[in-house]
Amino acid sequence: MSYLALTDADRDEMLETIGVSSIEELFADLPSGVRLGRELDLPPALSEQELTAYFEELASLNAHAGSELSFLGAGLYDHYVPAIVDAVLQRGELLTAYTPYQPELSQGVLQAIFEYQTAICELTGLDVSNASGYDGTTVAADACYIAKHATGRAKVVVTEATNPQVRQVVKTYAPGFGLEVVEVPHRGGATDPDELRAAADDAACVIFQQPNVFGVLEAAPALAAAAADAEALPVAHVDLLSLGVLEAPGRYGCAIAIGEGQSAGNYLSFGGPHYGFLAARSEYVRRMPGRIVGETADAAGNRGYVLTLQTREQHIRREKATSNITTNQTLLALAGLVYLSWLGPEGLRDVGETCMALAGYAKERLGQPLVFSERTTFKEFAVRVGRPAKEAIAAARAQGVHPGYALGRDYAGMDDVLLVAVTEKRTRAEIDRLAEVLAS
Amino acid sequence: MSYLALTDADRDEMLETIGVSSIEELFADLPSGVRLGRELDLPPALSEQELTAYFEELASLNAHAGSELSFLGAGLYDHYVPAIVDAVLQRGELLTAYTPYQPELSQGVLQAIFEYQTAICELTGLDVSNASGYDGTTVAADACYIAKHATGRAKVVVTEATNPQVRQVVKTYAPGFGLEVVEVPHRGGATDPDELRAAADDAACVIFQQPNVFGVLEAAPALAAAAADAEALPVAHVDLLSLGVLEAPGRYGCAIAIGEGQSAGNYLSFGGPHYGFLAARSEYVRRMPGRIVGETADAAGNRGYVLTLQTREQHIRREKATSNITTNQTLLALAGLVYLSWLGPEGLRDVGETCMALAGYAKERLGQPLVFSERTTFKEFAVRVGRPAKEAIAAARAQGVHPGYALGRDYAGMDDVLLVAVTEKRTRAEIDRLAEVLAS
Amino acid sequence: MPEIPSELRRSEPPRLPELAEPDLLRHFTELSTRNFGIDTGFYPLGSCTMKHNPRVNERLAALPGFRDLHTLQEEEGAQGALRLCFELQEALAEITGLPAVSLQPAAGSQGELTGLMLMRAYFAERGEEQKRRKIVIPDTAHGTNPASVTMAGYEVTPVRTDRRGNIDVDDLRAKVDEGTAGLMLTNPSTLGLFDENIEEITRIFHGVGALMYYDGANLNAVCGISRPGDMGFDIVHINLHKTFSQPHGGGGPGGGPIAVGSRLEPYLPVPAVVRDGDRYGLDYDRPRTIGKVRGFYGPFGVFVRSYAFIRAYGPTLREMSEVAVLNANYVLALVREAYDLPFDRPCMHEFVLSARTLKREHAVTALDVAKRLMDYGFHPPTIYFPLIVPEALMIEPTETEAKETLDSFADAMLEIAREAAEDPELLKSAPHGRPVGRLDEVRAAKRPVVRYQFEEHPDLEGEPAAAAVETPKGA
Amino acid sequence: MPEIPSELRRSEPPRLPELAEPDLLRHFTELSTRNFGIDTGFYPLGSCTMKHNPRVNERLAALPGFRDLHTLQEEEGAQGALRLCFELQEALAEITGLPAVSLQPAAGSQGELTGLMLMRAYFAERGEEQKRRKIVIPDTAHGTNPASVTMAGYEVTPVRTDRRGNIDVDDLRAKVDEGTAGLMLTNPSTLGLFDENIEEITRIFHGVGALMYYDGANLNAVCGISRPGDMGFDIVHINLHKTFSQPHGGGGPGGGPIAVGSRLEPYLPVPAVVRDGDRYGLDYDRPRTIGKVRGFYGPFGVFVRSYAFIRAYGPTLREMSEVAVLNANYVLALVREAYDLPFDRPCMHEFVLSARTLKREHAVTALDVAKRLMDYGFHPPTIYFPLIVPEALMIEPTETEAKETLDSFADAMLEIAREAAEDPELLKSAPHGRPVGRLDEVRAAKRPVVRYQFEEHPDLEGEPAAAAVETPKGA
Ligand SMILES: Cc1ncc(COP(=O)(O)O)c(C=O)c1O
Ligand SMILES: Cc1ncc(COP(=O)(O)O)c(C=O)c1O
Repeated sequence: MSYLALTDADRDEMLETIGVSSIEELFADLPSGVRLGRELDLPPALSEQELTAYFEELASLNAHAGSELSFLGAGLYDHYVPAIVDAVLQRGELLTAYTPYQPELSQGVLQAIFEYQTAICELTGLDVSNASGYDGTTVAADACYIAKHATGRAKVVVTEATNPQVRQVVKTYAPGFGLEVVEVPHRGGATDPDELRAAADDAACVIFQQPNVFGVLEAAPALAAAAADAEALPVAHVDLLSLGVLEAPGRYGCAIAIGEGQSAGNYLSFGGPHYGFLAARSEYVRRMPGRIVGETADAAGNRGYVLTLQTREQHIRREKATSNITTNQTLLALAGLVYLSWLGPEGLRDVGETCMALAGYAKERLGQPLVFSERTTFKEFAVRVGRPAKEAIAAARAQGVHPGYALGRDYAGMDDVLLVAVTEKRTRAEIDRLAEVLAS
Repeated sequence: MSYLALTDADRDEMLETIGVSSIEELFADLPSGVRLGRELDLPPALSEQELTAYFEELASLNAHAGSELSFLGAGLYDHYVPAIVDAVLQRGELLTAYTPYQPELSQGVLQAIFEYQTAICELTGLDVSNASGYDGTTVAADACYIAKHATGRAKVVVTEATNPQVRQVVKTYAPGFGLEVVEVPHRGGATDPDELRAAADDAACVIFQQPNVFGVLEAAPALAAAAADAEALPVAHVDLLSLGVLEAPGRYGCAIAIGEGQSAGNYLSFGGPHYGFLAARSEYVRRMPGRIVGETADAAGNRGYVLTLQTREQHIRREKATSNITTNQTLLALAGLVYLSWLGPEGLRDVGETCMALAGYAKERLGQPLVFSERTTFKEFAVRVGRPAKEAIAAARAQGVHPGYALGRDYAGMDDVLLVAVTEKRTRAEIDRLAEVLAS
Repeated sequence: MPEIPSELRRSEPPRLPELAEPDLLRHFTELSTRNFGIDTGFYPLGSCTMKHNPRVNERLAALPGFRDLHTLQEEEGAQGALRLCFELQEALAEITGLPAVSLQPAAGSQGELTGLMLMRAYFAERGEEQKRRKIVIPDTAHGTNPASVTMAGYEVTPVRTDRRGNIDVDDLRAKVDEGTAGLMLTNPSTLGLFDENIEEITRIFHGVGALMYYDGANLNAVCGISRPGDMGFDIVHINLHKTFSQPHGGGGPGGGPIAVGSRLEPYLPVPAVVRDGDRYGLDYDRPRTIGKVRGFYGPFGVFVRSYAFIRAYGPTLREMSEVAVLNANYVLALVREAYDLPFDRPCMHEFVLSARTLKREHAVTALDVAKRLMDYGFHPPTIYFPLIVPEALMIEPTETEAKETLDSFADAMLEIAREAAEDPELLKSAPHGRPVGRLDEVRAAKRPVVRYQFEEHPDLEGEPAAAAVETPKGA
Repeated sequence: MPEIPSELRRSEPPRLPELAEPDLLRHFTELSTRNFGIDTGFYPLGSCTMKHNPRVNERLAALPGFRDLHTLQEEEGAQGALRLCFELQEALAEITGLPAVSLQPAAGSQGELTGLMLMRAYFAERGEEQKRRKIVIPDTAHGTNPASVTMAGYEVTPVRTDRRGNIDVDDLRAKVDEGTAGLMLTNPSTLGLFDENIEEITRIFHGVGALMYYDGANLNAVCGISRPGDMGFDIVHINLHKTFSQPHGGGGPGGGPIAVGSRLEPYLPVPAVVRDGDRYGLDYDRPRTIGKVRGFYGPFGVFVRSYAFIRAYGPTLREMSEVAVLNANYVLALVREAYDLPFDRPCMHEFVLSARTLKREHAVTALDVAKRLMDYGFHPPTIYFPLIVPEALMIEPTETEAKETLDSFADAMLEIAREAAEDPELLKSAPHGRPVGRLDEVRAAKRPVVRYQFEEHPDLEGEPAAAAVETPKGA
């Protein structure tokens, strides 16, 4: 087995040095009652070549972005990932390192996280970012935790127009936090600020998504204002790729911004691993879950980076910690940093504008009735396909096109609705093809 | 254009520093008569994303080893390339370095070449190896050059059972070297030592292939002896992957061993880039073309590696050099080193035995008449398919199988012959499939 | 292109780097050279199982059929991925000895939280939700355990460790009662010792109707040898990035699937990956589920790597654990003379030394030893953890290291012990020749600078970080 | 399995390394850290065009449709690859201004040899084979040029360089006659200067019926600005690993396609990649071909990278060359005061300085300057080439470098010139802090050790390497 380095001679020598005659002796402390006493019932070992053949076979059973023209989105998007991202992530010194507990051996990862924190702060218009959360759903739970302790309140408000995955996770975490979750329905595809204001009384925070689950641009500043008016923390769940064209949440009064980082530099990978980002105003830094990297210096005055504000964390504070997180998503966040640095400010704006323009083209071209025709949308929109969406999907897939997500899965009365996502990777010709397929 | 780093401001500053007002001025020395004076007529620039889309489209038009069950060989083989080879070749410090002229900045590449030279010497049973030649054909011309200068003779002998690509290249180089090329026909798929001996009179060298182009094992020691008897240098063209099971050329009297390295660690890549290897007895080292790395030390006595015996080379000897080669195939040779190190001595033997066993199974299973049924073969063999091979190939490809190479392309009277190659990547089930398809 | 209402339009562009690709690549290449990974050298970071990460796993995870597969693809279009998930579930069930698996948790810590949520749901159905508030945790436990307890809305009941390094069973008996919801235990423990009384412990908890949670961080010691399910545990998480070689990526990603006994299966997160004949699907119809703990189905790319790792071993996974334990005991045998060994028993996959004597006699700390190891080209072990061992040095070699590597590491440990006596300054001033020397963590925490200093950057309110030096580093 | 006759069976296994994968990966990772590439830093190695290697090209070359394609695949099964080759031929024809292209040569040097073989074939058909034996080569030429001449069976006729750095036209006139087969010229020359008399030179050669070969090593200076074909050249090779960014891989691979005028097309190597409507194929039916110069069709993986690079620029290739020339002139302007400048003209993509004065006044050589540059984190320029410039320093920044990089390199050059005066030892003892100091090349050549020393390794007969120090390093 080529992952093991010891020869038989090595093993004998080592046993002798230890002073035992067999490896079994080393397990003497295990009560016989808890020993397996048989071989594991697993398929036989595979050579690297056999492994490759088997996994290639499994992979070939999946319809991926390269084999099917896809307009699937609903939270994860098929954006272009530049080759430089792969090149950086394959650097073994970064790929195979643990959490940077020993800064002198970890300046590479530490500085990268510091740069990532900077980029996230810049995009969101906020003061502090952590080193990443698990994904775009768990960071919402993290935000609730911060808000609960910042306000001492026992309720959180989430708009119904927020991605259902996010809402479900918040509801799963809430009981442990001692929080009640209240949802505010959308009105014609967007959230009504007054309705939100009413719900926000005694709320620790108000979470809304911009652009929301329907791809619609919320009146975000008004929603943030409504929350603030109730002294609830305004929390925006945003798409990093939209922040070249859409205002930074910090600029319209949000206390916290969170989101799913996948669209910025991560592959789809059937849903993970990706990174969740979380940024906040400086006053909440001590409540923030997760790693935070800070700048400092050594005795000689050389600048360096370290994990900081660690007294928030489980390995020091234990049951009083702000979170239990330890392993996070650093490598995926690094991918995000490389991607955003590759784009630069203009590139980011360009991608946003391209997506929006193509989605606009698609809205016209499809010629299907829009569900929320009055609303401005970003890269995603909802259309009625005049039959159960599941059928439309099956029919389109038979022609090599995945037309989008069946919103009826999550929203009542939308069984005939498709959520169509259009990224910069799609071409007008491909959109024409979609139109053709949906029309047939 | 993201490959360029200068901003417009940079350009202005730089022009000012230089003391010119425009970039055009820098080209003042170009006579107007030789200026293009128009835009290059090339397709418009593509973004990375567009590039990827276009090249993916081109790639999709090719039937590759993953999309077609292939038994093509005839010089290049579909052996397994382990992931560690990719991982090492992607290290930018190795990938993007030039020839190691400055040893203090190049110990990585230099030591790797030294290790490669060692591996090639071990496999071939010879004393010295260069750092690689272009491919398995040009190293044959190199061998002729060495032999010419070592013997002062003006003729080289090549067996007809040597890969035609090799023979063609030798014939192309020969006139420049002032060499005549004589070919010795095969007898029933192998070379007759006596016939070879006769042809070898006054020959500088005798080149034969083991296993030969038909996959047949030549009586290599006898061929080498025949050459030696005529005082011609015996040169064996060998497959590195066979040298775990087949004798090392140095052990049966060869002065030089050459070959195509692709089978050991390189992808097919439609024929290149790959590496040609060349090893010789120590007495020929000063005639050898190409880079050679040697061990030495610095003033402090630290061991280090340098390009050595450079007075053979063009950058010093110019028209008196042993060759004009400068850029070679180092990165591909490095792949070879990583691959051979990954296999180790046992792994190398295993691969060879596996190929041979599977090819043996295929010979029986196909049930088609073997062209040289009396001969022992390695991983390749010739069968008659009872109709023009081209037809058999077309028919099989229509069923997703490439059954092998049409030997009639190179050998008279073999229009109905397929050369079938079986590597360790093929399974018995796949061989059964081939049999089925050829039978149909 | 549709108009963005002005109040929603970006007012000022983000200040992202503006580098051309050549400089960008150099920047990140340069950063990597200032980092240390398993590829760089020996990395015996206790409790973290820093084993070799086979590169074939990276290749497989990058196959377009996996890498470019959308998570909302119809089931018919994702059969290969679903089958992979299902087969991984089966393998983990066999390895842990617990039948029902959810792959959803993003890491071990989230596995813990999920497991505690399962306990809540389980007791809630029994109407014992109010009554059972306590989770028992040994004083050797990793910080995530108590932190998870709090997040799940439970209370921590600490229990002592006895002189052999097992849970103090008398102390335990005194603390476990009808108010106890469960136990969280790492076995082998963070001391690298297998709890000899595990069967008795199980009786105690199951006796009062409480549940047992197995922190799988140390599973690398017992694969194919002893299974948490057979020890009596009801819930276990597996750290795919430890035992099953998902590269740790400088902090993540990881994977923390949980396996549970059948009575807890109904509460597992949705969706479950199920098989019907030779068709694989996602089952959302689990009325008693706790819900979702993260988006979609979990970190699939991690599953690809870890399942490939498991298939590369098959039943010989047992050998993996045997060699891990052999390597640890070998290093222990070589270095024990020079350091304190608080619990003198054969260790499992890791062991914990103490620099107590070095500190008393030469005022040299575990931190100094760790920093000095860097000068010898090794990554330091985990230090100051577990908390019950003063000046702890927690060493986990893993199974993928060669004897030569273990020998030279042991030599360095012995040499450093000598240096501590002869030239302590050498240790206190370590590391030498790194891009930076020891960094001022107190200053970092006092005046936090956590983003690039653009002129108008607001000052953060800092905090005392007095403890910075003696805090756990690793695990 | 069939029996291998015993005399053919391997008698002793080769002594290959026996390392497990973890140690193997560490070994090669470690080796890479002792190497310097473009990814590491500035690499102004004159004549080598060390520009950024876009990683997207690596991604594209690794597409299974290219990477796993067998070269003997039927044409119908390789349409994408053949089309790529054809389109690359078209692009190279447009860039060089010569209509017929063969992609077969493996590198520039082989392109040269192939070009000379074309000359032989051309003159042979004219019955001038015996008569035309001479190839004219300027004294600035790269060593491959004369070496290629010898390999092709021709004789070298050297020609001088005049005081402006052009070919000495009078000397040329005296040497070119009916016995001349052709000229080999690099333009811009290895001095980084464009030959102002190129039109006259063309008249001289074509006047006597001789042919002109363009060494394309410096094509990076003139893409889209001036084409060899328009200068009057009949044959040109392109170094794909220079101008078109195939990574150099520590020595190779490269690609040396040649483009020729129509009168030479019939002699090109076979097969030619041809188009018929929208179908692409291989044409072997070229009765007057010189044959094959390497296996199959050439280094296809290199074609993928270089064609991707060309498509990324399109017509803006001109900007690539303009910036290459701008960068060179900028660095020249910054450093000229401190070094000798043998030919004072605006340079093209590179320029050649001399350390003659430093040597005379401070006994500091070009080699010392080169080694000292390493201490500043830069790869040295090419030194001791071209041969006509004593103590030559040949500097080629390329277009992909940022102004900040050029500035800091220039600062280092100026600082080093100061150090040469104030503290010459600093230069002579350089480099400092590398894994090794200056290595003894003479010993390496005197007692060659060219493979790992297994006991019975035979000694090689060495050679004097007195010149080792002042030999060209680079290009
Ligand atoms: C003993 C122990 N428990 C739990 C954890 C947490 O696991 P994870 O990092 O996967 O969240 C760790 C490692 O960090 C650990 O060492
Ligand atoms: C001027 C010049 N001519 C020819 C060559 C040879 O090209 P190649 O290395 O591609 O064989 C080089 C570079 O080595 C060169 O600099």
